Amino acid sequence: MTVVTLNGAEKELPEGATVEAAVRAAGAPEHGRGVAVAVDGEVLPRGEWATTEIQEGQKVEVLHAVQGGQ
Amino acid sequence: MTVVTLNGAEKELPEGATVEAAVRAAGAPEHGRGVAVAVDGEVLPRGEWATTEIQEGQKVEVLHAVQGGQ
Amino acid sequence: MTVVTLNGAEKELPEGATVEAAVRAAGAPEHGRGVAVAVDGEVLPRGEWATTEIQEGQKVEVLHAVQGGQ
Amino acid sequence: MTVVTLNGAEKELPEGATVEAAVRAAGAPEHGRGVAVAVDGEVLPRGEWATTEIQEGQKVEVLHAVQGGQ
Amino acid sequence: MEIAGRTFRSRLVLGTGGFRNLGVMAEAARESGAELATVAMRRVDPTARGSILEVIEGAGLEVLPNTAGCYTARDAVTTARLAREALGTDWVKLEVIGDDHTLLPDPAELLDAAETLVADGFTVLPYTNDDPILARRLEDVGCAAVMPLGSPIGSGMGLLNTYNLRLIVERANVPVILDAGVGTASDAALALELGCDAVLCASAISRAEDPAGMARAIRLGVEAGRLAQRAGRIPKRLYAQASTPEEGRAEF
Amino acid sequence: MEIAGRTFRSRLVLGTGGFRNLGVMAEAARESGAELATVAMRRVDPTARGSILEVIEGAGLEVLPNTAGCYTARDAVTTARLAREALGTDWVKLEVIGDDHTLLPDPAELLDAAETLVADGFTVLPYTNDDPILARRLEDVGCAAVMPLGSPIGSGMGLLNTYNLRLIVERANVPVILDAGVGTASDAALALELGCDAVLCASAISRAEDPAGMARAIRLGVEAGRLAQRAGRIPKRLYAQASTPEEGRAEF
Amino acid sequence: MEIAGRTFRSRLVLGTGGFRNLGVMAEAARESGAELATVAMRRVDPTARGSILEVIEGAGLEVLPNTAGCYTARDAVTTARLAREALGTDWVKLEVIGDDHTLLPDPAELLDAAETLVADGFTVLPYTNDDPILARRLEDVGCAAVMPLGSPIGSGMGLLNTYNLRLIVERANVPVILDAGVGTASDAALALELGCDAVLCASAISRAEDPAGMARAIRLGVEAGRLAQRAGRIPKRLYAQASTPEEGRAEF
Amino acid sequence: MEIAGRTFRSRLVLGTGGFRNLGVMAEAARESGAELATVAMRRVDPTARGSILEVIEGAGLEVLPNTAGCYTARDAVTTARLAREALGTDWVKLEVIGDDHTLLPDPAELLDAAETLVADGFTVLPYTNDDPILARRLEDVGCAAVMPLGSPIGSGMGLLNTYNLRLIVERANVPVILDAGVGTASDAALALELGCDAVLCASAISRAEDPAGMARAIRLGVEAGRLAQRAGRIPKRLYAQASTPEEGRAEF
Repeated sequence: MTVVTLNGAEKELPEGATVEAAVRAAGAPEHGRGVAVAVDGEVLPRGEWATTEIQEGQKVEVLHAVQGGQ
Repeated sequence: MTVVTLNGAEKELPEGATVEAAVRAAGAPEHGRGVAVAVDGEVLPRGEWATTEIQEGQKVEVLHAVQGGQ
Repeated sequence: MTVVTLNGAEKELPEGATVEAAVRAAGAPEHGRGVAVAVDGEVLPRGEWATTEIQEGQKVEVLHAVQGGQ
Repeated sequence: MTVVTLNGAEKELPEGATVEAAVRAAGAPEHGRGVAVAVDGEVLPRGEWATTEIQEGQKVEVLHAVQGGQ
Repeated sequence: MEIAGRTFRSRLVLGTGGFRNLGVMAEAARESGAELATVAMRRVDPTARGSILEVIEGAGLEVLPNTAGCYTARDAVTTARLAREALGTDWVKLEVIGDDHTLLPDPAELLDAAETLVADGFTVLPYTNDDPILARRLEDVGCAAVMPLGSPIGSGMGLLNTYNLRLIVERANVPVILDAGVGTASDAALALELGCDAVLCASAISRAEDPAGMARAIRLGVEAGRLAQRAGRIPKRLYAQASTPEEGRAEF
Repeated sequence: MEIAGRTFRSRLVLGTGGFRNLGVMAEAARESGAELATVAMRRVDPTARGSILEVIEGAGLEVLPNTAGCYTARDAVTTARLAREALGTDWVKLEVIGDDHTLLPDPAELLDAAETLVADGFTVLPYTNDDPILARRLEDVGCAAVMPLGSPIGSGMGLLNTYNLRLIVERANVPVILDAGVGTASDAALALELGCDAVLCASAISRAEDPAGMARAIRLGVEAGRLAQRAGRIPKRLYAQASTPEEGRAEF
Repeated sequence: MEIAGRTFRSRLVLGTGGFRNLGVMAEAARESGAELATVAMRRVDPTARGSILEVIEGAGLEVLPNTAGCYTARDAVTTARLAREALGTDWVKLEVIGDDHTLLPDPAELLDAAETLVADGFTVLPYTNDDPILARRLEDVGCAAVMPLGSPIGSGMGLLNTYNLRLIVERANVPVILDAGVGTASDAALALELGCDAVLCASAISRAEDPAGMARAIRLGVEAGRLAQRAGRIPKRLYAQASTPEEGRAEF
Repeated sequence: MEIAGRTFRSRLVLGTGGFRNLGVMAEAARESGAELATVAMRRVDPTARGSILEVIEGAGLEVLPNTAGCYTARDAVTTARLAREALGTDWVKLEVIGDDHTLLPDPAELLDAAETLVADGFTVLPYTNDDPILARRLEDVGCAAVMPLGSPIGSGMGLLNTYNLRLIVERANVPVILDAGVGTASDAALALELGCDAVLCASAISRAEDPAGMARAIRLGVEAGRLAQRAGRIPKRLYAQASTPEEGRAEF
């Protein structure tokens, strides 16, 4: 298992899980429109989600747009 | 002749002139719409213009509406 | 007895009581400095207190200076 | 001769002139109280004026306190 | 808005003073959406061209005579009666001025004239200062509305004492029409937000570089202020209030 | 109004914070006439129902992401890049807050983040304080507009320092959008009268008793203020100026 | 300052309302440096302890009776006459209140009472609103000074309409004493800077946490404002003016 | 008042810019009661007569050098070091100006210069704008006080944004000295009432018609404001509060 910090919480993912899996695990809508991901503070383009494996201990932030502002 | 103060100026009118004559002399438009007359500080209803003779020395004010105000 | 309204309250005074008596009855300090009297809305000069009899039903106001104002 | 920029103006000083000479040349009061010097943007402590030779082309600023401020 | 039983769609009253000419006035009148336009009474001028009445009525507004230029109750009453005779209306915007430097109203003369005209059957709309007590007295003698000033006529200084205006609005049982002092659209909006029922503007429109444009601006300002007053504004707070949720903030 | 080469008909930008629900927001959005609506970036919430993007776009507005909640240039830059990735826009309303009590911007961090994002190809609209020097520096580093505050976010205190705002407007070569502090329609009108090109409102609308009504009120206030600014208001005068001719006054 | 031919060194008049007790009042009276202290007339209270007259005179001040609590000219006139009889002074601070909610003066009743009392030989100091016309009328009927308000009695809101106060000062030929509304020292200083000749304070001092301290503060504020008014302040400028010479700047 | 461990009796700091001559300055300095007077650093002027240092010290004040005229952190730091060398003090009033039109401070350069000078052992008193965040940052880097402006240097517009000044005072752990904008005594009093620890004045005194008189006026204003701040002013109330008892009113 790979343990990562997903949106601030410890999360176990299967060995070799991709960022795409992490996005799903975070509960993002299927089509995933309006969602973006940062791994260890770096933005990961959607095109690379499916091909990028998550490493043990990485910090994954899966964000989307909400009401807010100003 | 009858001498009156018409709109602030001395004016000679023929003996027995009526208020109507004074109004015309003041230069009010024929139909006289929007015009009113005060004789010695009292309003004279239009209906009485034709039948009211002006007396020597009376103060006649012939007013109409102009741009103004507030 | 003479019944008067003294500072807003019914008050019985002996027949022929003077304004001076009323002032005392109202509780004004002896020497009475800083006190003034109105009988039925008219100011009564101090000099006349002793010689003025109170009449039945009169309204007597005995005032003095207090903290106040502006 | 050594040519320097003294308080913004070209100035010729004798070969080997010291900063002290430059200060005098700038017109600072004898005792020189309340005066300070920067050579090429660096403050030169008073103690070193007498022993520091000016080099060709240096920018010497001799300042003192004036009315001002805020 | 209802005044003396009559309903008005517009909350802007147009003062006709200060326009360069009747053409400019007509255009501004149309842009303002106003239903009433003030006129003053002056001596007939034989040389005058064009009838202000036709222009005002042609633009679809009604005439509201005033007593501008009167310094005593007596003159104001006579002027109102002449206006009624000349224009066939018993509505009058009552002005009794205290001095020609500030054009501020004379409280005692104003109250006196208002009482006389009400007794004489007039619908009286008095131009008054921002004193809540005087406003109350004017209502007590039967005025159909009160017209407090924001600042002196033609000064364009806006609303100098919003506190007094609030008090007047709070206690009035007749419409409150802000009269005098409005300089621009935000002043008019503010007046309505304070609870005034309407605004009267003359110089702000007539002396603007573009009177028709300013007429439209103030018309919108009045509508904006009225809507805002009814929509229930947020309270003023000394400190900030986040409009974005803290929850769900990322940690990179 | 033109920002970064794009033309907008509306001079009101809607902040989406504080609405009770998306339905109320949608109605207010329509009434506001705005073309842009801000959104914040937060962690995906599996339980959330309804998509704000669909609601905003359904109401005919475009999404403008902000960096609300960021306290450092670094966080703001990362958030802006995530928003670009998520929403496919390189426009960002940049917020870098100095403290959570006043939500006032941190000048140095803001300037730093703006410079980085401009270099990274963003169209940067920074939320700034009312300091004319900082506004100038933000323009110098390439911001597409400056968004000074009138008063703190959500305070509804209106425009506290119109002098500084005038200075900012006077010297800006990019649009000036008043951001934060507007409490009601007259505040918005005043901002435009001062020369601001537009206004952004969130709490004033979203937290009003009737958000849709206030949205319409502020929309009209913005239009009124803009028209007034162009119509050339009268100068303020210390003394009254008669709007009625002295000449022709009667003597009774 | 001269009122009705009498010269005063102090430009602060003390209102005695609101003090916790006579001891606190006496201390504040001394700190204030005032020469006059108001008193009201009320029914004799047999239970009352301590004589306010002795306390005021003991502190070296003179008593100035007022007509506080009167709502009609008639009551005010009778009260003034009783005060004259009781205290042996024909000076009176005239108050005729229009309503007990705002305690604002009733213009018509006030003017009427002033006229009667002047005719009866009183030296009349009327508490009035900030209407320049009414102030002028009060002077015309023979008042020895006018006492306009800054804001309602006890409100501590300061000077709400400095424009009107300026007008009053500009045209008055009798002393102008700001009465009511002062909340703190800067309000008093501002009143004198506007050209008022003096200030009357009651609540600002009597209800402060430390009445004696505030009495001293307001006394200094009055002196500061008077000195500033005479020293000729700099004009307000829209732009900065360097206070340091450009000339002689170094280039490093 | 204590700054960097030194105690001052006076809460007024004198700026020496703008005086007609040293004699006028000396008289004003004595009347002001100030203990510190600013000086600027400029190129030696051989033609200059009279030594400002002797005049300031002769009047019993100490010299506080400033960095007036500097537009970059680098120039300000060099100027401060020259002042230390010339005057033997490591205190400096730090000014880094953003533009010569408003003379407003440049936030980033100011913060940078402050940090450098603190590290170099200076006691730094920075002239800053009224931004609470920048004031906090300046305190964080070790400034001994913060000197926010009320309005631009020499403008005499007083305190434009009392809200921001309150915030600065509320959160500062070092003395807050209001710098720039004071035009007259009431401005100074207000600054102290808001909680500022002191005020710096130059133009308000030096350019007044009577500088010595204004120096005394502002000195008293400062004392008045400080006393008032400590005496606990009454709260502002929307409605009047009678200062006279209802009880015991007569009925005639």
